[in-house]
Amino acid sequence: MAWQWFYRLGSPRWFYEKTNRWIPWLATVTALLLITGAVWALGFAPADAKQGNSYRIIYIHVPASFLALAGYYVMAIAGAIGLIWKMKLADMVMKSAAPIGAALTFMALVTGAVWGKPTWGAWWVWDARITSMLVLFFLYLGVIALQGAYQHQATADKASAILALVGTVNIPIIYKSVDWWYTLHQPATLKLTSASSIHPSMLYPLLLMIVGFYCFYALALMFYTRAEIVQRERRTAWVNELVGAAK
Amino acid sequence: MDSPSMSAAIRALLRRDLLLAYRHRGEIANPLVFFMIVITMLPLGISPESAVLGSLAPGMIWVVALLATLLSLDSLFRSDFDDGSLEQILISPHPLYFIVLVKVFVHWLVTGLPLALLSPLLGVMLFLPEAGFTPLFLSLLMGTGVLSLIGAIGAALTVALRKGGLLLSLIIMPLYVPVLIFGASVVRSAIEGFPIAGELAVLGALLAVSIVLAPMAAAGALRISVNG
Amino acid sequence: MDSPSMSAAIRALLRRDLLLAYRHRGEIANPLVFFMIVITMLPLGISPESAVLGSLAPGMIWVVALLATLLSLDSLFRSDFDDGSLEQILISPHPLYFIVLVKVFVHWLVTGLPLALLSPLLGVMLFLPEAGFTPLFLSLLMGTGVLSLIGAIGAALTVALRKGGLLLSLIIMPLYVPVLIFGASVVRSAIEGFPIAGELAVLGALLAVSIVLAPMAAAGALRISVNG
Amino acid sequence: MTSSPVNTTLLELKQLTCERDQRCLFTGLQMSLEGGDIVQIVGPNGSGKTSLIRLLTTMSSDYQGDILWQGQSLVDSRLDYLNHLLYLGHLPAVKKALSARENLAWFSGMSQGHTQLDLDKALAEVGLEGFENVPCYSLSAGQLRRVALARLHLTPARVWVLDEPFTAIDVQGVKRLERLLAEHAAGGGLVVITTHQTLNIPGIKPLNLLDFQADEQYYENAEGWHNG
Amino acid sequence: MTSSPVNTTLLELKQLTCERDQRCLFTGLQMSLEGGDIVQIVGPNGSGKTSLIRLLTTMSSDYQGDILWQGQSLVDSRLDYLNHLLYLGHLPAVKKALSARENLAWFSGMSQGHTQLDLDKALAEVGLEGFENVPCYSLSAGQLRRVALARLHLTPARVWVLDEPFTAIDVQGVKRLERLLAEHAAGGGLVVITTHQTLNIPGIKPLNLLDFQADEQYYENAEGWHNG
Ligand code: HEM
Ligand SMILES: Nc1ncnc2c1ncn2[C@@H]1O[C@H](COP(=O)(O)OP(=O)(O)OP(=O)(O)O)[C@@H](O)[C@H]1O
Ligand SMILES: Nc1ncnc2c1ncn2[C@@H]1O[C@H](COP(=O)(O)OP(=O)(O)OP(=O)(O)O)[C@@H](O)[C@H]1O
Ligand SMILES: [Mg+2]
Ligand SMILES: [Mg+2]
Repeated sequence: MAWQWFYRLGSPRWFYEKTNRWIPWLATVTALLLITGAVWALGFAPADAKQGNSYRIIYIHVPASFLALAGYYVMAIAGAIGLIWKMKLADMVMKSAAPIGAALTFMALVTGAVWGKPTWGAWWVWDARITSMLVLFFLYLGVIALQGAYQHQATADKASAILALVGTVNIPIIYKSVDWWYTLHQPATLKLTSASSIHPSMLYPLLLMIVGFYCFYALALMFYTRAEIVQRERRTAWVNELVGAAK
Repeated sequence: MDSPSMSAAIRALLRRDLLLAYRHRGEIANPLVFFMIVITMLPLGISPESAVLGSLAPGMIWVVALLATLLSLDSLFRSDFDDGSLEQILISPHPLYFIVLVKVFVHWLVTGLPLALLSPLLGVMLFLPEAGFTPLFLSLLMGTGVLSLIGAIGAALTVALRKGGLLLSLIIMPLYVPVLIFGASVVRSAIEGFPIAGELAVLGALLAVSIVLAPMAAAGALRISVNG
Repeated sequence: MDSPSMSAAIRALLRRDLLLAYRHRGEIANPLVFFMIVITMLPLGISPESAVLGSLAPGMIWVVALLATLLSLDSLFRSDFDDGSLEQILISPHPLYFIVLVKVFVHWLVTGLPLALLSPLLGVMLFLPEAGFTPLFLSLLMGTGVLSLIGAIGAALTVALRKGGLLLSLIIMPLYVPVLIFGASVVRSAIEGFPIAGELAVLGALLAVSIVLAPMAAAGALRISVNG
Repeated sequence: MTSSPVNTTLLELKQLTCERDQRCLFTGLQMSLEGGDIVQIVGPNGSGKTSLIRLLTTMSSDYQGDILWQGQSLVDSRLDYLNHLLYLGHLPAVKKALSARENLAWFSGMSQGHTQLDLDKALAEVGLEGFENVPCYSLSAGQLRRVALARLHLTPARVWVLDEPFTAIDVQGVKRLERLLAEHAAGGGLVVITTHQTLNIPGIKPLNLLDFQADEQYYENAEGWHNG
Repeated sequence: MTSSPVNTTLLELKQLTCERDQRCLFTGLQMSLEGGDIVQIVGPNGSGKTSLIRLLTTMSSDYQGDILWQGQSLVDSRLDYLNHLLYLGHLPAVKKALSARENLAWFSGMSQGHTQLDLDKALAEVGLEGFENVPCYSLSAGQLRRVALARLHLTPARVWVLDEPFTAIDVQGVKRLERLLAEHAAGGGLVVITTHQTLNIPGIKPLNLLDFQADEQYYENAEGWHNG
């Protein structure tokens, strides 16, 4: 009995119907958070003493960076559940998490680059954090490519789950080694200053944006997963009814 | 009986190969990604300093473009050989020259061209001086064509062998030397402010010669491979 | 009926794979030759000056060793898959872990080990300072083992796909980052006169971890590939 | 071979259902396979014979229902079962670079060692006398399959699962093989075989997959847990 | 199909001798193949059937003697001959990533265009109705071969050379194919076929390769032709 909820969670249909009811709420919350955060950040937060207004890009850059990493773990955990408990829904979540995570990583890279130009005078530097972000991006691409390469969906799911898990073991090692590599080289001229030194009037909108991004991530994951469900279960009676009803 | 139309045959082959490339589109991105990854590895292995990287950039990008092409060459005729399509192509009454040309063209379209298009991004990452961007793009555009054409000869020679990948490299690498030298020096000259028209013309000439000769050599090599 | 002896099975596999490597000995030389050719291309593409080359040497040799390993990985399980041997291996009652380990060992024996043995020659060609020679050898010896082991995961994941070569690179390259960083920095530290025991120990730890985990992941991946 | 009583139930298929690409191949497949049986799986192209064989060899576990080995579900008794299984598939699992004898030595090592004399005798049995040392790439299609078939003369396995073993085999060869199968069954063994040829073995039991097709292609309930 | 008078000599084999690995497969092979003939090449495994077929399809030119196409040596009339030839080999030449229809479209484009209706009709003829759009990797062994066989329903070629076309084809399929071959011959076509199955076609002409063996197998010891 205690496992009942877990079983139900494994049912795509249950998920589809539940999220039907969650999505409006979540969408409202997300929109509120992001709009408030953005207006506050762009309109009311004070300009930075050294960087002027260009610093405002952190309100996208920092949340995107956070979620890029968190997204990888979501993907890997979903993959592990799919492998161990053979839960179809987990496979779908994993498949959906990959492009979202890659997009966020890409966003972090691009916003970072755009910020770098005024701040450092270069689009790109080989800083430890930046480099490991790039490697993370490649890890995502690997999972996506592997998903696409297999024609048989169940095989694709299992193979990319293994890759995602191997990646999880490696991510800490990669981060550590890149960090170590960077300190070894000590270019010293450029550094990402630590977030803790930020002024509260700048921090609150940032926190809003971060929470908003988390909600947005959950929302995107739901949408992707739902699309995946409809796609994979298109031959089942309930999806056919659904489509029939929509027509 | 009418003899079958050659242009129809070539269109059929072109359509099939493009369709295959589309079906395997996940793999098309691969040379690009490989390119990006190696470019990422270099700073890790060597040094992240912009001065060092900037001076290495022209040669490095060219060496990597060359490797990416090389890596994708093995599959040029391999899958056709494995499933018997190559036999069918060889006993079709159409001139093998054009058939090889079509296959090489598709190969360039899905590897060389994207590499050239991607080159500005790589230039940024490796701190290539601004003057080098257009020359890099132009030299890659022409140079990768030569690489694909010459590579086809090696691919044809090794198609009948299992594990041809590395043997192929061995055969083809020396032939790539002129392309590498001129390609990299176009970029370097441009950075240093010298005129580059002459070197680009050499690349163009290499391209013209290989369009004429390479498919012929590859066609002969294919016949030998299948015969053996 | 007695269940068949595992050690006998492993010996049979080892003997077969070594015999195959010997039959294909022409191809064994290939990673080496590839290695040599790239190393000769670099001066052509970049700069022939000994000071420049010497400073690049540690990173460069390591990047190329990595590429050479990568290139040879595709065939690790591929031919067994193509001719049905892999099916037979999978339904043999022996633990797949050891079978993968044997295959990786043979792979290292015919690619990684020769690369390490060849490294002094390359050091000379690229004007590597003298203090770097032994660390280069040692780091390659251990590091290529890790490369082969991690690579086996990628090879297993892509074995069922045609044209796996570049996809394999994409999957594996990011995982190679730590090996590259530590491998290259062992050499650089040694040249600059710092102690290298710590960094070598890290490489050793990476090796130990991957001996335990990588064959397991590869074994799982193989089952999935063949099942699909 | 350890001889065992005929007519003990070895394998039991219980309400087996197999789908591929959402198409139900067979459902409610119920049969018990006993020592002494020769079961020919019958059905037109695409009816699911190979799919069933992949279940019986544990290469795929994508089914509903159960398969029992000596009364125990295959999930639990897999290892013990594999000790008693010999499988020959569409692919011959023969390495072309090795000779027939070397190939056979590996097979025998994977199950149970044999002397070289045994191996040569087995090769002679399948009509490859004089070809023991020839590398397999210069064998004809039929000869290549005969190398794989030679395993039948060496194996102590009790359950033989053969997927179209007669492919490319000539008339004489087919006759010999039929005799061999009959002998194995007489000794208490079980043979599961697919072939489109009519076999000339008395007492052969057909298993017609058309008898177990789904009445209607139903997909009511594909949701829930994915059996992987 | 342009119908032509039956009983004109199409191909003539003149004193054909073929060796492989210094072993004489057949010698003094003399036969004339006429429109309306169905010739079955007969012989045990390894007797040289496929080798002969490779000569007849011009894929190999490693023979003594002569082959005449409509009275002219193949060396001179090769192109014209290829216009009239259709060959199906051991390998199906089917791309697994493409659907049956897409595969057939390529075949038809290489010889003579057809409308999609024609293609679908040909696929229906070989029992692949409903599978036109399924990618070929999810077809069974027999279905895959049927995709290749569908070409027989489209081709205008007069000479059909088929190497074991019945591999993996079920009983119904074999019957249909037999009928098709008979029709083609009745329309003035020539069929050359190898198979180990007994065909049920009236008037089929056997060509037994054992009749053309060298008098003595002059290779006392097999050591002589060990090396390939
Ligand atoms: C792990 C990934 C990353 C995280 C967690 C991250 C996080 C942050 C944070 C918290 C800040 C604000 C620090 C401050 O208050 O100044 C920041 C600043 C910055 N980030 Fe990132 N970032 C990441 C990746 C990147 C990437 C990939 C780029 C460039 C392509 C980049 C470029 C920048 C720049 C230019 C700044 C401003 C630096 C400065 O103020 O000196 N970051 N990042
Ligand atoms: N690639 C090759 N290199 C060298 N010798 C070969 C090669 N292929 C075949 N042979 C030899 O030529 C002989 C004839 O082979 P071929 O394939 O023509 O036989 P076949 O009659 O088609 O046999 P099957 O019925 O088994 O298909 C074989 O005995 C083989 O030893
Ligand atoms: N890899 C695959 N992925 C998806 N579907 C497949 C795959 N292989 C086979 N199928 C489908 O399963 C069905 C049964 O295939 P299977 O290979 O079991 O047939 P078979 O009875 O062995 O046929 P044959 O006599 O042609 O060998 C086929 O219709 C095919 O469409
Ligand atoms: Mg089958
Ligand atoms: Mg043959």
